[in-house]
Amino acid sequence: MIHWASFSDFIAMGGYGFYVWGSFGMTALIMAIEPIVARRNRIATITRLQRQLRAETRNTAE
Amino acid sequence: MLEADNLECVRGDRRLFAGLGFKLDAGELLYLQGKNGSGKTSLLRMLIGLLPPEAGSIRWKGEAINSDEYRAELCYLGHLNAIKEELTPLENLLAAARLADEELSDDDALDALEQVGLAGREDLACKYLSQGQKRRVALARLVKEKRPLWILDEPFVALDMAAVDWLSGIISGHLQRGGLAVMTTHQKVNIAAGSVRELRLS
Amino acid sequence: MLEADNLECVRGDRRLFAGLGFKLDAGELLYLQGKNGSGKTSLLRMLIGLLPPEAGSIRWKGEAINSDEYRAELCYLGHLNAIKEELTPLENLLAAARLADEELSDDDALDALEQVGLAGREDLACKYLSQGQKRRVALARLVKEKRPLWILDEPFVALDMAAVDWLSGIISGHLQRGGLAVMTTHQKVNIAAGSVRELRLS
Amino acid sequence: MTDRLNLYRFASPATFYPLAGAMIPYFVAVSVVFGIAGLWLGMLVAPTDFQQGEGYRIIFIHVPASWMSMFIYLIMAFWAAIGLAFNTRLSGMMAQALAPTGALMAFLSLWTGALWGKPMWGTWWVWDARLTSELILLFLYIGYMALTAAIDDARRADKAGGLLLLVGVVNIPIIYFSVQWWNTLHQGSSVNLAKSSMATTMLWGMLLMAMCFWMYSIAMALMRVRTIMLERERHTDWVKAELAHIVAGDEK
Amino acid sequence: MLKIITAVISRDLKLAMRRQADIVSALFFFIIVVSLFPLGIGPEPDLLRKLAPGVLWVAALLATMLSLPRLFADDHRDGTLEQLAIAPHPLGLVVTGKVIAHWLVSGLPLALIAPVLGVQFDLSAEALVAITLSILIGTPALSGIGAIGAALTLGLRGGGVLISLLVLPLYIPVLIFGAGAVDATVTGLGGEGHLSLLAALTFASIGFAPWAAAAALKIALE
Amino acid sequence: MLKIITAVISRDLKLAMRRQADIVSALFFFIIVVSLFPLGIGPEPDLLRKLAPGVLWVAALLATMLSLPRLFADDHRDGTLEQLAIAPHPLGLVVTGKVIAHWLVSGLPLALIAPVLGVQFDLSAEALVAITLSILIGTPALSGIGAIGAALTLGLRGGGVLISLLVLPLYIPVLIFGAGAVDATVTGLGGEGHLSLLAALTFASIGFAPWAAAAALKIALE
Ligand code: HEM
Ligand SMILES: Nc1ncnc2c1ncn2[C@@H]1O[C@H](COP(=O)(O)OP(=O)(O)OP(=O)(O)O)[C@@H](O)[C@H]1O
Ligand SMILES: Nc1ncnc2c1ncn2[C@@H]1O[C@H](COP(=O)(O)OP(=O)(O)OP(=O)(O)O)[C@@H](O)[C@H]1O
Ligand SMILES: [Mg+2]
Ligand SMILES: [Mg+2]
Repeated sequence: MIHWASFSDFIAMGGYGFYVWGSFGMTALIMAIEPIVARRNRIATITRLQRQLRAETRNTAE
Repeated sequence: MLEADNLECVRGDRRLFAGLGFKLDAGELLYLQGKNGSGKTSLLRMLIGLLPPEAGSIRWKGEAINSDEYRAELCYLGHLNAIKEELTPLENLLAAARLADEELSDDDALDALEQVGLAGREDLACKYLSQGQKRRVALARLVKEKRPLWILDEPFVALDMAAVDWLSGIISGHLQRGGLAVMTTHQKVNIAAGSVRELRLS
Repeated sequence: MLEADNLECVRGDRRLFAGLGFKLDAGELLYLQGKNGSGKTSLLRMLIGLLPPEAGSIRWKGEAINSDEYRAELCYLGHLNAIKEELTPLENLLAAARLADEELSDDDALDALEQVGLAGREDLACKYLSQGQKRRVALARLVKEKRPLWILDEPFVALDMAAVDWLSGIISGHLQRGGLAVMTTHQKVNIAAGSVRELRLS
Repeated sequence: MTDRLNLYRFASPATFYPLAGAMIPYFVAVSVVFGIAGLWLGMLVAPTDFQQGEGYRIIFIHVPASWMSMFIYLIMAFWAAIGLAFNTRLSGMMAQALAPTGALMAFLSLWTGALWGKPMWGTWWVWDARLTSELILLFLYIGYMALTAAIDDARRADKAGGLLLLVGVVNIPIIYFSVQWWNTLHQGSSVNLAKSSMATTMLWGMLLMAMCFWMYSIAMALMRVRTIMLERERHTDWVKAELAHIVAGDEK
Repeated sequence: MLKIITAVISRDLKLAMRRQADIVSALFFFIIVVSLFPLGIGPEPDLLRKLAPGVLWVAALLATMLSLPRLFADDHRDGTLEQLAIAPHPLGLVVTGKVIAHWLVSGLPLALIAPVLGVQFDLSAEALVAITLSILIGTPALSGIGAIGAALTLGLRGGGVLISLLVLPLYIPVLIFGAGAVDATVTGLGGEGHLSLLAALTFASIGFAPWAAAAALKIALE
Repeated sequence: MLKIITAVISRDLKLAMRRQADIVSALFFFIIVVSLFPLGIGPEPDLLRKLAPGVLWVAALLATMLSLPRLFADDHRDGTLEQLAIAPHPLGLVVTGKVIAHWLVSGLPLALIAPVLGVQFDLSAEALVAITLSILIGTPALSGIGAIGAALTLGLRGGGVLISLLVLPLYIPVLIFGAGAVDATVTGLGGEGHLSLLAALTFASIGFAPWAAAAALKIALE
């Protein structure tokens, strides 16, 4: 059922390896980086908001 | 210290004043009066060296005013606030000091902002401030200002009464420390100074 | 005539005021007070319909204010002068009237300019006018203004004393003819009005 | 009546926030499953294309990315219309949360297309109808993001951005049809769905990958919208409560 | 209704006359950009003839675009826009007036000078007619669409460049039909189809854009 | 001396970061203009390859020019420029700082993206290197010369378009050498000669232009 004879055939992609893996590589890269960036952004936002909240409560307590 | 002789100002077709002269010494305030359009702003711009007078001369400590030494002793505040809308009040103060080649520590700057009543707004971009608050940011420069000659064009505009009182105090303090000030305003304010000279343009 | 109920204003992070209400009838002046940044300008912009209130409602003669009828009875003067620097005072007045869909004859316009003390400067481009003279051009609109509701944001800024008195008189006259006015200012002025309501924001 | 209430309830950030949080893992999981299945079919099982050799396998990301890039823009325009018409807070946040993913999809479509074009057409890029309209789409995304980033007030940013999206969406069919007059090199025919040349395994691989991209986009948008919600609603009690108990970095 | 539009047009034209620079400069920008190309590309007449429609159209587009940031900015800065927004008539009418005035100042002169520039590129007489006609018909759409971009970016610093980011993608159909009309005429296919599509775009955007721009202005003024 | 220059640079860069739009937009303007040409001209690769250097250079020139009006305008409008002019150091130093900051924000990014755009025009690898190098070396001259134009038109309404009128003629040598360097490389004549002339232009204008601009600013402030 598997179409490829060997692993190196699979990597070579019938001579189109550069183009095919270039495409898949970039896609994998983006789909890996995008969530990481989104998550970092979220963490940064949360810490900033928490700091602001703390500062606010301190101010009103005064 | 600051002397002007026989100044003449022509703007467009109009001769605004001519033969104007005065002398200002340490601790003195020159209070420029005159109705709208009488040439107060024009005179101040001559004093800071941006508008060459049609005739006459201006001297600081006996020397002509087109020198870096004069500019190093001069602090000018115009109709415009000279603050950047994108920067916060704190950043504005620090940048202004660096560009004027002065030392200003973060603490001093924060302290100045607190004095002008902007505590809690140090980190808000200036574009979100009200008219009067923007003016206060500009005025915060004066709090730590050590230079002897202040030239202030309608500094009280847009300020509320508390701020007017505060600024009057600041100017008085500067004069008492032996500074000089030239000022215009249409409002009535009390400034305690060794001697107040009035000059009326008409 | 002009009623506000339970108004709330939020700018950026800050709730400037909430639950604010007032009622103003013919011949009455509402004098808004408050220190710098207390929300006076914001409230005025709500009244002219440019800033939607966070909560609450504003009504004119019992109707909501987002109608052309309301705007036809409203005259607003903001921090900014709304004059074109390239046009002369006369052209500015005439253009403003046309754009507001009002009739104003050349003679009336010239007369208004004379009243604000700009006689002889009708034909000078506004960019050559002084700070106070520019303000006077903006104020000249009020001389022939027939619309019942005036909303004025710090109209006295940059004016000399004579002009302050003159403007106070104009506002008094408007109120005596049964007009309404909402005004902010940090200066002390005398306005003769049937009744002056004060509203202090803090 | 109850329907209406429900809708409003879910359109309110306070209820949508936890809902979104709960759904993200499912979308991620489904996306991974579809992705593995699609890749298995497309990369391992599907036969060689008789015209393009193995190079055609780029199709398994090129086409899903292209579809998603267009689809996401339409969804954003839809949210913009809702937001401008009913003044709902959620719509603006959704549009902003979707934009970066949409832009990345457009970029991926261009990138993979370029990598495909080099072996097939002998050039990275031609100025052809499809390609050009995809490029314009990328610009529209970037314009939207630049505009909303330039306006500090969130509500104003939403309204202005929404207006831009609606104007832009009018532009999309115009672009699409205007370029029909052009000679076009980008032939849908080389691997045509209707023709028998496309093996069913290829077709299924492509559809599975499209589902994978779709679910991925939803998961990303939900992730981002949650952050935006916290930021925008920071003065409400529910955010304060939320902030009080989450620890940045290791929330569930 | 017409009264307001003409009031706006006459005021804006008067301002443009007063500034002088305005009219002359958009035109000279167009002339200079068109003339730069032969410098950057080299003088081969065949090449240039092929380029001409594209270069002229891109230059027209850029010249129109350059004057966009000031479409509302001046009125915004000095408070006039506020006054217009609270005047007792729809803001869309005012914007219609401003769009027309903008076209009269920045679009019309381009169409008039285009044939002269076309000669520099060695174009045939009928190509010259086609290019003039297409610029004449197409530029109002540029002004209309541009007004939306100008309104959206109003008051944002960096607006001048942001505006091009928003507006250029929307200009592309106009560019394609405009340059296409000339190309079709030159190759003998007849440019009428392109021109009527261009006219449709212009009508649609003159009718619709001012209202979108007015909505954007209201947002900017909040 | 260096202290003032770095103070100006760091402030201007901070402002650019704060506005965000600034950096990204000049870049995208460049990208969009470059992409417009094939739309107006048609998709033939041979034709496009010939055009590429000219189009890229004209676009770089326009992108730099578009951000010029704001070089001093913001500082002028809010009164900062007045303060800088009466500070106790030469205004020329301040302008030098502003020119450098302007290049960092609007010139450098263009050089970095140029190769990618070159690929769209199907350029060879060495042509790509040549175009990147020439834009990298040439754009500082554009910023320097542009500063003079920006200073001369400061405070004049209609400045945005007037500026291009003043500045474009002065940009022409840069354009010719810049595009020429690429052409020479492509045709195998070697672009070094052009590039070193370009470098000379850049040094001259970075050294000289700020002082001319400072003088113009003094006049504008009177
Ligand atoms: C940068 C270059 C390219 C871009 C921007 C691009 C863009 C697109 C877009 C937007 C679609 C979806 C259109 C639709 O479904 O109607 C698409 C589909 C497709 N593209 Fe590309 N493409 C590029 C290059 C290529 C190349 C080089 C090939 C193959 C030689 C190719 C083959 C296909 C195929 C087969 C489809 C599916 C068509 C269909 O669904 O009927 N593309 N592309
Ligand atoms: N767009 C905005 N975003 C955030 N905050 C804002 C915005 N506009 C105004 N503010 C804030 O709202 C407050 C009120 O501003 P407003 O201009 O109404 O004050 P004001 O009472 O008119 O003051 P002044 O007497 O100085 O004119 C200020 O503290 C200001 O910082
Ligand atoms: N560049 C110029 N060209 C022609 N006339 C000018 C120019 N600048 C100013 N003027 C004129 O000079 C006069 C004085 O202006 P100036 O700004 O000095 O007045 P001022 O005393 O500061 O007034 P205000 O109290 O209103 O601020 C005004 O009548 C104005 O019309
Ligand atoms: Mg003055
Ligand atoms: Mg106010």
